[in-house]
Amino acid sequence: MISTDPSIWIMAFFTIAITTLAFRDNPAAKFAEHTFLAAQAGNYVVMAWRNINQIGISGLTKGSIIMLIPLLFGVALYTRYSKRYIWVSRYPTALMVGIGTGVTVRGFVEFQFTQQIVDTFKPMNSFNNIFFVVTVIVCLVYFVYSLTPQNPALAKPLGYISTAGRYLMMMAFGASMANTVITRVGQYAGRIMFLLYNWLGLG
Amino acid sequence: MSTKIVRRTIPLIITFLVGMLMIGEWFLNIASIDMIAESLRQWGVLVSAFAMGLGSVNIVIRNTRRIQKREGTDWLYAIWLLVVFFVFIGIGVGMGSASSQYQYIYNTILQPLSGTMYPATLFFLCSAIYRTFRIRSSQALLFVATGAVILVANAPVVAATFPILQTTKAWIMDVELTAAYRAILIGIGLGTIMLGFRVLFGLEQTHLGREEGE
Amino acid sequence: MGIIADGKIVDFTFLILIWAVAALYIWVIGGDKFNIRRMVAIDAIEEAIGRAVEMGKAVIMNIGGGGLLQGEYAPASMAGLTVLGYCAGITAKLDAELLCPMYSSGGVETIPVATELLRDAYMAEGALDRFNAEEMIPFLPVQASVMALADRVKPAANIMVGYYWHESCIWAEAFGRVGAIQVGGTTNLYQIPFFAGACDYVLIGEEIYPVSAYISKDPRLVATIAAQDTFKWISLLLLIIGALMVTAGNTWLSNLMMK
Amino acid sequence: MTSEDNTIWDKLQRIPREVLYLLVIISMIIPLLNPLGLPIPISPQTRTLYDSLDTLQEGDVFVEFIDYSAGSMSFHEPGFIAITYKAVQKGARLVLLSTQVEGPMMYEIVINKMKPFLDNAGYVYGDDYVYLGYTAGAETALAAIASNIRSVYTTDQYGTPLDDITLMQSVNNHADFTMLISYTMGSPESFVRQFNTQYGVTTHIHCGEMMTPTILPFWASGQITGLLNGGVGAAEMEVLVGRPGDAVKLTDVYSFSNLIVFAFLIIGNIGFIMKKRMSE
Repeated sequence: MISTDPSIWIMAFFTIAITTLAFRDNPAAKFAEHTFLAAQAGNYVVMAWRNINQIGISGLTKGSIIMLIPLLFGVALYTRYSKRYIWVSRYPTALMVGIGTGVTVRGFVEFQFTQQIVDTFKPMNSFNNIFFVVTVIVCLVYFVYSLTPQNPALAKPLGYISTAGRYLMMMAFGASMANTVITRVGQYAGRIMFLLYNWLGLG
Repeated sequence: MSTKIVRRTIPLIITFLVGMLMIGEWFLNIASIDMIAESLRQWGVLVSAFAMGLGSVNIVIRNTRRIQKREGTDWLYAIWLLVVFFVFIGIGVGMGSASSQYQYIYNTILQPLSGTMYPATLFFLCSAIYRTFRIRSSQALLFVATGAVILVANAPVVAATFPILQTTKAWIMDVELTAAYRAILIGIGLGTIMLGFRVLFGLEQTHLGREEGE
Repeated sequence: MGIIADGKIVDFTFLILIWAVAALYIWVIGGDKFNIRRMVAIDAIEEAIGRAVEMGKAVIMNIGGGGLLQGEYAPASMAGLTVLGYCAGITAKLDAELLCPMYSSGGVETIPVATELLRDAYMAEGALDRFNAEEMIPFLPVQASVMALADRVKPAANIMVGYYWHESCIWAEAFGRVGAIQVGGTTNLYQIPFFAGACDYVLIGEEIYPVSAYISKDPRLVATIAAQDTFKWISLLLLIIGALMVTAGNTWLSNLMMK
Repeated sequence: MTSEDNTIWDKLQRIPREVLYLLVIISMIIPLLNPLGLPIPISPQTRTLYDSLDTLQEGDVFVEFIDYSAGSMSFHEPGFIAITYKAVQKGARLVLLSTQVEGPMMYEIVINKMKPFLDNAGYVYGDDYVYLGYTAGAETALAAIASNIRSVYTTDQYGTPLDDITLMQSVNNHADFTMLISYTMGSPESFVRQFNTQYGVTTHIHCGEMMTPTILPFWASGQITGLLNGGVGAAEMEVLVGRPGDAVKLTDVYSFSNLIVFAFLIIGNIGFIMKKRMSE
């Protein structure tokens, strides 16, 4: 049985309207698009407000005056809309970029460098292991931009290795692309399930 | 001169000190650094929460301007946009985001929209696959071939009949792809560490904007 | 318990070494001693803009949605902004029309920075009269709205460098459909495949970081790239030695590196 | 347009996109209305996750990050249900939180579906499971949670102070987490960096298939223990815990839709190659 719940109908309308955006631009899609933008921005503000309230304002009312500093920094972000005081927003930006860079960079050495290298120390006793180690080396050569030998006797073979690296990466990208198709199919199937089961009452 | 210190030098020093503190906390066993780092992170979370409103301010400014211009039917969309925006904020902040009213408007309005927006990329993907993923070179041949194998191997109808597809898929994913992506990851790792150096030591200042005649 | 946390001694040493080598190259040796290899995708940008001028069509430049405030994504956006400045320089010189669309969820904090970069580039070429922030930075409600823009403008070139999520596919398809030459680059690994498949030129992952050094030829930036490459050679060496040692049954190096 | 541009090969390259889109949609509708129920092979990545969940003990703290949005509900929700089902069977206590802005809503939807099961298992909110709500800050927030959960959360989602919640009295930082999983469509690496690399917490990831390639190198090196590969992995997990649900239905969809997309790839290229041959 087709649903009689008005909210299910609204949901179905929005689902179909956004899908038509892929076909061509139309007023229903434009309407849905604007609703999405507004609702998403609204949701952001609501969620952010909860955070500001929970950490900042409640901290302040509990007597930790120091919370005033990050609150002021947060407000200072908004000076970027003023031509004259845009420089004030550099302070919070500097803080965020400092924390962000520090938090990310500190983990990279172990996470994405030493541990990855150590795991590539494979015993070369099978085709797969040899292929694995060679692939890592060949692809890494592709990412060398400077400090390459100028001597043609060395530069030429290095060029071949670099090209081989590109070939191997293209293979990996093909697989990655197929994986994305699978994800998108899985995601969209969820919407079809909603339309079929909840809205049209089939299945 | 002094404006330059206030407007550029101090922010650069903040970035440097804060970044170094975060790095120090990770590698060193010094209790006082840990304490400062913890409050700094809390500040960071708080400022990120403020940053989430930046987009909204931009939206309000842009759409108010659209309403003032009154071009065609365009301004009607802008009015609707602002209405929805303020309804969400009104209910969400007024009644709380855990309230049933907010759940209701989320579930009927934002959930289907957000739930369709990203998945609908599927259609763009399909037409890109059909139109642009052409075998123009031997590199593209490899790209298309592995893509085709993974696609078919993930279709149980076919994969159940041809077990070799499963083995090929496992080899591509666990050996070829893992190795190639590992090389890219090591590259990005080194690149990011170096970019960290450039940002923390002030060689890269894009995030602060240009120097406006300081 | 030592002053350095357990299990992080080698990692800490590596970090210090990498940065020390960078400092050495910048302030002692000097970056002008190093060359960066040719990057086809960047050279293609000028050519693509040239073609756009001949055809009398616009150029699209986009920097993705990473924004500048989050550590993980900011590096890619900064690289994108560098390319934006570079493109603006060329379009100002060649008198081409440049559009840099932005969208709401895509780090609006980049808009003021992008505006400044554009103004600077046009001012440097003495073409400030052709600079109009409102028109050059159109604002899209959502990423998919680019379809309408692509159909209306029909640009001859589309350059995308930055941090991309699902929009990579939409943008590449939208502009591919109208026949634009496309250059794409991002550090978001799972979006590179679309750029690799749909763009004419692609910058794979980390390739977008040396771009600022490649374009500006700033010796300090070139030096940091050289430092990075030094450690790529070191890791290649480590990989070969380590794999050979493990094959011979010796795990000394792997044990050492986990310290 | 000359007659040369109108060969069958040209036509093969000029199928209108609307036709393609409709074909994809139809390929999804058919299997959803007529499920096939084909056998699902279990991948090693899912197997390690299942085995790791098996080691959970009564009273262990299992942290789950509900970091998906409505876009990936279709496979993250079945994954969450299957994994949580297993964890509850093992008697683990659940601490749920979000660093994705739509997380709180996703929690409400999924917990309503799980309510009968949780009640049956005698799980009480506050004693056996708790939801702390959303926090901004992405990776910075993760680092903060790892070192002190109270620096970002002072109350749970419904405003109860953390110290008044029985479960949270013994949970302060990474040392109290037995293992954690993130259901994410954003940046799975950041969880591994902040929890596993720094503190050695057992970390699992359930992400979309599209992200799996980027984190497979970390699974291979053991930095990620269990890796659930999107809808495919969620279906495997449902089979392993013996509760086939929505994700198993998805595998039928893959059977048809993947073949259709495969056909697009091949048809477009056949047209292109034959046309090139002809013009040579």
